[in-house]
Amino acid sequence: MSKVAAKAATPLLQVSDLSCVFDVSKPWLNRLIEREPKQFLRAVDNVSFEIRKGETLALVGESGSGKSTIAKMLVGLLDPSEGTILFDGEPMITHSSDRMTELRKRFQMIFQSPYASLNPRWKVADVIAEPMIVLGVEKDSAKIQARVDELLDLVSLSAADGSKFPHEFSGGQRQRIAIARALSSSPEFIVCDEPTSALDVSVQAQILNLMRDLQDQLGLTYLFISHDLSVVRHMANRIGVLYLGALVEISDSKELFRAPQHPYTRMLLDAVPDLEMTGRKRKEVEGEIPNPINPPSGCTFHPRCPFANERCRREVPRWTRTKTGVAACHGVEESRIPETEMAR
Amino acid sequence: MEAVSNFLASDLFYRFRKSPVAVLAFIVTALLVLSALFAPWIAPQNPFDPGSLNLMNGFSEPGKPNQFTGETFMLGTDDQGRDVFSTILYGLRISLFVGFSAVMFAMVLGSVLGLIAGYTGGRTDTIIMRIADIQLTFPAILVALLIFGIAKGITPPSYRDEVAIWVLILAIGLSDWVQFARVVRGATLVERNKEYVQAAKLIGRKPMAIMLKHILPNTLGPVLVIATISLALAIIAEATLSFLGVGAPPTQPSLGTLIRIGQGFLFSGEYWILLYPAGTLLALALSVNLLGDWLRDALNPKLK
Amino acid sequence: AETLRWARAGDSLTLDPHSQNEGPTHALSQQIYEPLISPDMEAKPIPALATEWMVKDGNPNVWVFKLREGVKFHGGEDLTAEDVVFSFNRAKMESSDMKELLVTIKEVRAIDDYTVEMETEGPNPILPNNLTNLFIMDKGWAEANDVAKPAEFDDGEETYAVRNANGTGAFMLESREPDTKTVLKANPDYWGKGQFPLEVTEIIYTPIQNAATRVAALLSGEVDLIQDVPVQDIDRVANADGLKVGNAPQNRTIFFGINSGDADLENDNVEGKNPFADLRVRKAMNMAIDRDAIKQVVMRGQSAPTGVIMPPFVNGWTPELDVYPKADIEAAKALMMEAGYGDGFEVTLHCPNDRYVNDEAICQAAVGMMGKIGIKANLVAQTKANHFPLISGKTTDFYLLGWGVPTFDSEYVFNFLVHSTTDDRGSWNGSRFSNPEVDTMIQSLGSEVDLDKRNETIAKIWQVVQDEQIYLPIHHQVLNWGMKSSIDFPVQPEDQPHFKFLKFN
Amino acid sequence: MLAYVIRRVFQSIFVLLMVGLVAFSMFRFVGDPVENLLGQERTQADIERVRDQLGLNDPFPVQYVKFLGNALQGNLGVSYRQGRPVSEIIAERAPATLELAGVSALFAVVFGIGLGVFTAIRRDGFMANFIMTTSLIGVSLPTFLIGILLIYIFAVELGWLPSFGRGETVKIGGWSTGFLTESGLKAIILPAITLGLYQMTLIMRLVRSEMLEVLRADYIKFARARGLSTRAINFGHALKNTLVPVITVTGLQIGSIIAFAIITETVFQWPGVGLLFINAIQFVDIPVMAAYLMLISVMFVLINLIVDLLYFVIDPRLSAGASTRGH
Amino acid sequence: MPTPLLSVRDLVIEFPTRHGPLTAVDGVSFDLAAGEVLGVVGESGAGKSLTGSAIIGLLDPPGHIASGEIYLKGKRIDNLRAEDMRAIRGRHIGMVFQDPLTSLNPLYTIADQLIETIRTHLRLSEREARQRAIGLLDDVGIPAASRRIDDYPHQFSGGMRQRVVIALALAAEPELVIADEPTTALDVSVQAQIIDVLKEQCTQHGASVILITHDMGVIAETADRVAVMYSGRIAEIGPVREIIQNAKHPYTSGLMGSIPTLAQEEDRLVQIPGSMPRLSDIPPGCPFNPRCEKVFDKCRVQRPSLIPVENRQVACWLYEDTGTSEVAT
Ligand SMILES: Nc1ncnc2c1ncn2[C@@H]1O[C@H](COP(=O)(O)OP(=O)(O)OP(=O)(O)O)[C@@H](O)[C@H]1O
Ligand SMILES: Nc1ncnc2c1ncn2[C@@H]1O[C@H](COP(=O)(O)OP(=O)(O)OP(=O)(O)O)[C@@H](O)[C@H]1O
Ligand SMILES: [Mg+2]
Ligand SMILES: [Mg+2]
Repeated sequence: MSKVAAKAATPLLQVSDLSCVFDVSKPWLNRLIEREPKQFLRAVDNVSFEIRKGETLALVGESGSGKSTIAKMLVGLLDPSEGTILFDGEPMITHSSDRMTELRKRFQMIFQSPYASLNPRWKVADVIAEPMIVLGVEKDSAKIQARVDELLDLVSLSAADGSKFPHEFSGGQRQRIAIARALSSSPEFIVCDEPTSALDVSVQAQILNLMRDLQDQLGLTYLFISHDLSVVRHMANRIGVLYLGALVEISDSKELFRAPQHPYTRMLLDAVPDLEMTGRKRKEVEGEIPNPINPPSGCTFHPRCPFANERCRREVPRWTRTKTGVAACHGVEESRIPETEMAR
Repeated sequence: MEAVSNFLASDLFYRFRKSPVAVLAFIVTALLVLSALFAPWIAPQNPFDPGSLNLMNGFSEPGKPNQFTGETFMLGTDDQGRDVFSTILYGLRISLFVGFSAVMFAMVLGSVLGLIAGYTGGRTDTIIMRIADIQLTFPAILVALLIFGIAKGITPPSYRDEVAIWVLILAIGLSDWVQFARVVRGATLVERNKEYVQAAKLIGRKPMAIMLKHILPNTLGPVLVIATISLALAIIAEATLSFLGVGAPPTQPSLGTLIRIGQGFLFSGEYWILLYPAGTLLALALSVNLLGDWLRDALNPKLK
Repeated sequence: AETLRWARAGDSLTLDPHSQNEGPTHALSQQIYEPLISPDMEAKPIPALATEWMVKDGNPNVWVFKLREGVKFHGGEDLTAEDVVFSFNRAKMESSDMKELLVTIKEVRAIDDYTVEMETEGPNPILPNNLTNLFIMDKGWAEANDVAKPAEFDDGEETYAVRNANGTGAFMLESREPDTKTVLKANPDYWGKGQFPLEVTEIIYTPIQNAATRVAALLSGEVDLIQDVPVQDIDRVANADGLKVGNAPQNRTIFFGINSGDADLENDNVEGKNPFADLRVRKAMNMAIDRDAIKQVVMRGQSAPTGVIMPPFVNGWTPELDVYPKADIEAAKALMMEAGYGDGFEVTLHCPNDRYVNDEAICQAAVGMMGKIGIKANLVAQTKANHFPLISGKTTDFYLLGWGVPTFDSEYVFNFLVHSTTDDRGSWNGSRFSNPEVDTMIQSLGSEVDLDKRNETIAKIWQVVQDEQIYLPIHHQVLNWGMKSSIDFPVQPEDQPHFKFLKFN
Repeated sequence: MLAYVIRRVFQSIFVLLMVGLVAFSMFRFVGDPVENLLGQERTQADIERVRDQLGLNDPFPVQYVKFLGNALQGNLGVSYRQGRPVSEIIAERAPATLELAGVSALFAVVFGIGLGVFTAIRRDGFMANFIMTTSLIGVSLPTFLIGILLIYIFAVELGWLPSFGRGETVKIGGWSTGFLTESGLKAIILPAITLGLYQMTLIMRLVRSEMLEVLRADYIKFARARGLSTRAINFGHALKNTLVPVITVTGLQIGSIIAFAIITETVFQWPGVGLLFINAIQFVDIPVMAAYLMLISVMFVLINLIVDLLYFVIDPRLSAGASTRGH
Repeated sequence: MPTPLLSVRDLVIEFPTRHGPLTAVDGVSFDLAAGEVLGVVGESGAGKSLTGSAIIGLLDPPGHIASGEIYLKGKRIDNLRAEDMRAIRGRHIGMVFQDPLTSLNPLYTIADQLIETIRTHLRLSEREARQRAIGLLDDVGIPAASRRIDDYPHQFSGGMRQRVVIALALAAEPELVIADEPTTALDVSVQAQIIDVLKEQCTQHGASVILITHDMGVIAETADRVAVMYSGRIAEIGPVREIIQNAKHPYTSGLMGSIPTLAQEEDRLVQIPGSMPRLSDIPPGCPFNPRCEKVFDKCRVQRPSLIPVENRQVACWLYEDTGTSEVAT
């Protein structure tokens, strides 16, 4: 249902040429003595995408590929080094604090760790009420109380749980509390940074179901971050694949799994263990992620890519339209990558 | 009410009840603190009112009538005719007051600086922690001597008595803030990267609010442990400074001053002037230390 | 061969005999160097390097000294009048700390090898009294070692005489580590052989500052003689096996100074008035002090309560002056009432805590006693380095001081404590007492040759001092030396042991 | 690593300047040296003359700069009290303090680490608990009292050990040592225990808690899973890892041993620089005090530097990425 | 039937607490044949790690084996003296932990740690041991092993470190390797490599493996048999293929349904309500009963033990009398 609703919507979030560079240089004296230049880490490299109202865009990628960094920039926890983020047509970084408060009411975030995302010294009700109070959504304490109870109910907890402390809950319940907090200022857009990777599968299923229910009920828009392809497939309308800070492929969810274009996407898919026991023999995945401080030249994936050639080593690939979406790959552009349908 | 019953049901309290050492230490500490608090009502004499003392009572043996005045003192009297029992109670007051205040001062100063350093990072952090390093480079006792010297120089002599205690607090506190700053900074570095802090930033909470409302409460565990142990240290430091002659004024002796006075009578047979105050100090410092120790273990989740 | 291990609280500051005028320094120098006239173990002047001395016939301004013959320095040099002249001139130099004692001396001259004359500004009947710590050096040795001048504080170099010594005394320097250990050996060629017991062959001198440690060292047998036995440990030492305590009254009186001279006080809570200016208040304070209790408890009996600020050895002392009032709180209170201070007042009491026997405890006791008549004294007890500047800088209004009289004459007391503060007198007169008549009388003492007349004036001045109650005398200190029972050695009133007198039994 | 050392050295110099300044400003408040230099019979003119000679009438910053300038040339001035160059006095006294501090530190480190390891390994044993509890007595009594009590027991009552001083010393070059004579060795026992007790307790408790922490580490569990012997695990793996944090604290503690020697030396009449300092305070011997404070901070700074460099020796992670440890 | 390599009988692990002992592992029994790979899955807290730790004798106090027996090659090992058990660890049973970052002592080189392990168990000279160490590193796929052996752990990437850990676990050729979530801390693309290395090495050395993991996918590809644990008990144990494709226990089938897969098309995942009970309030009867759709009265009172169903064992009352599947989904 949510997937249908997404079709017609206009972009809620537009991200263009977003980059984030961290200065990871040694102190100047060390550089002076060791004659080293400054070192920079491009955690996010020229990323552009948009998210339409009501849809779920997922970002997948291995650890260190820049997923969380993008998430943080989107919600204003981190300033982009380059690029723009437009939220509903408005730039994300405004210096007017009133405008900022207005904006802040409209987006929220759900974090990875259900343990670290709740302040252990705060009662659950206070945790949930904080955004309302700080953002000035609600001032009357009775109304706040009522809203907290309502939210607890919405995430299948009981109002009585409000007076407990986070440590009295299991991981799944805590993640529900975190969701309730995220919802308390009635946002339209929620960034979810690996919201279930710390949970057990049975609980993960509950949370994923809950999130989709809420999306349907409240018309939420999600940016869903995960390294787990099967979870992503379950949640997303569209999927962006990140490698070393750069988007290598964006494509419609089903299409991506049916016909992955970029060799890295293929590699990721290959690495997923086969639960169906179809007897498919996984292809051995080559190598490890390179050091992001000194990324490989050209296409950063070329050292691990079975289809790499001279051009890949030299030249940074540009976006190419594919049958299913877009990809940044010389091979795809030159159509020299065999069209293997996934064996499923 | 709820807090109390929660506490009584908590693991901490359970573990406390199960540790005879902790219970004993707590009882001793509580007894000492209470008797210090209620010293004016418990003590038979006000040893800080020199006008009410009778010098001839000096050196009365515990429990025996004085050879000149015939008065009897439970724990004897010192060289000024002060009832040792009363003086211990009043001295305890001073020692505890100095200890508490110094630790409070160090704790507030250290926590605030540690919080700012840890949360802000960057240059502020570097500067604060450098100052802390310098402070550590300079042995506490010298710092205290130094502050004492300076304070003495800038306060007019007639006010020295009144300020002596405060100078003592300042001196001990200033030599002690670093460990609070370090611990709080360390904890802050850990906490500030936790996601609940990000959640608070996300909704536009100001750094001040985040530091005070979110991070600070989560650093209190280790701070409490250090505070307890520092308390014992501060009481001892006060005694040591008194030994070096820069402590509490002799007319209002703290436990340390009493010991300094009493140690002069170690060979002469008036053991009580040294023994009882030293015993009290030992009991106090030991039980506070034991409590701190126990608390450290109890609050350390990894040690269970 | 008998070794004596000797300890006291402080070390000699220097071996240079003229660069410090200070007790422990002289005490060590006395073993190595000798003056013309030396105090004996009762502090009586006895002939040392001089055998006779007299005012020159016909000229009251000149003293004549006959030197002992056949005296040799440790280095083998003969003692001659040249050496005496040299030493006196050295002691009069700018960098000498002894020069104040010699201000009246105009010239010192050698008449022949064994006769020296000293000419003073005017007649100076008590000059010999000033010379008991004036040590004689060998001219040749001093010049050869470039120490013709006493060491200066600021000139950056250590002079030879600070660490080396060449005297005529009964003991010779063997080794010295300042503040740690000094070893002396008996002088085999000492002139006094046969005159003095000279039983000690080696002295090991160790300063031990901490009182408890010092007593412990004696009790554990690590030292044989300690000079400053804390009063509370006297019994313990006296009762210990093989130990005894000797005592003697000391040439030092402890008293409180009160600022009666200023119109208003800095350190009190009375606005625009000086309560101490009122004689009744001073009298009341004097009456409030229970000297017997201080003796009994604070001093453990080791003091002689007094009513005057000079020790009994001093010329001018009388038993009448020494009488002190019994403590009488009621009468004192009445006086306070009469003076209009029935409700009392507050004032700061300054006190040293490392100078005199139980100084801080005396002050504490006084605080209590003052409290009984409504005077709230706030005690500031501190090290002597901080305390004394308050007195000489006239910034304290109520303070404790101890005063010894090395000249054994009242004039010394008057000059420093009673005379109004001028360039050369009254520097320690913290009472701010100022009376031109008294000042004139004091000035006359220096040149008065008629001793009877002089004594009369002294008595008159004392009368004023007592009537005006400008100081509150407490007691004369008593010296206690702890030593092995096997040692036969009297206690010297100036706290100066002369080990040539020491006998073992 | 070179960069690290250079940075440390610069910081150290800064620290020294600060300490110098602070130390120097203190002198204005400890009393007037002139009073002590001149006897009772001095006049106001004398005072002025001496003040002038000593440069006490110069403005404070001028005095400080002069002092620093001289100190840089190794000239620490002349003691007011002893009339000798301070550098000479310090050189004479330093061996006593260094030997005392050395023995105390050795005592503190050896027993601290030994007992710390013991109490960590036998975590719940009776002995371990007993040691832990009694060790607190060591930190619950002021040093001076412990010293006096030790003297009372071992010197006065039992007569086993001397109550004061260094005993016989032997001069080797400019260094006087008490290690070569029986009385010298006997004399150092009580002061060293007094001085080292506190630090020993501290190190012991630190080692214990660090060791307990390390013993829970994954690599210890993995070492067990590989069947390594308990000995190898406790001493090869756990102890070495424990030492990393312990070193810092130990370094600081050794520094405070030198500082706390003031008290111990006073109690035991130990002829070291601490006693010198206390005497100097009493006599307001400013050059000696200044030199002492500078000396202490130089030692502290040196020790800290050594400690920092020790890290590089022990922890291979540091020499690789030297910046990992930056504040 | 030959004696199994490992045999666990009624293993009970308890933690004493203020409210009485907590039973974290309750009556676990299974056998492991030589060369077999047994997967152990279950939610966090199900008792997987404890079971593994108990086998190798490394339960952290105050946890302890309250009852039950463990046999290795027919010899009982759960009651051995510490020193004897130590000799078994590493030599007969090897273990790989979850986090390769913290499993290696940062202060020693790889060579130090390998040689130490080898020489603890085998009579080899320093040089021989080093040779062997290099060989091991080669085997687990560390390039340029002879050069890298003198590096410190921090100089390796996560995947490489886990390879080193495997080499260490295999250093003395143990017959049994317990791998406790060996890939959870690693990147997706590396996980598969590590599992491959582990399996390959064990096959080569003929070692049996107990593979503890959350990840059904890993089990599916690696294990011969799988044990599903719930609340300290084995809910179902049997051949992998059958359990994945045709789970009998309602918990197992729920679990399988809740895993999103690449092929799946459903809008909603199967969801088991609630969560695994805490140790302190495990319900009586079947611990899964409050969450079970097919619960009936008996489940609430009586605890089911493993019942053989087809060629597997299931702890569920549904299969009590039939012994065959009638309700299978
Ligand atoms: N504050 C920072 N300073 C320097 N480098 C950083 C910082 N934050 C992130 N990085 C680096 O940026 C890169 C991207 O990090 P990011 O956290 O976005 O990755 P991720 O995809 O979320 O990984 P994971 O799956 O582990 O969460 C990493 O190489 C990381 O080391
Ligand atoms: N020291 C302990 N004290 C009390 N309970 C413990 C202790 N260690 C483990 N437990 C409990 O034992 C149970 C089983 O733990 P175990 O580590 O075996 O779980 P697991 O299945 O390995 O989980 P995970 O997947 O999280 O590693 C858990 O409920 C845990 O809370
Ligand atoms: Mg992330
Ligand atoms: Mg586990």
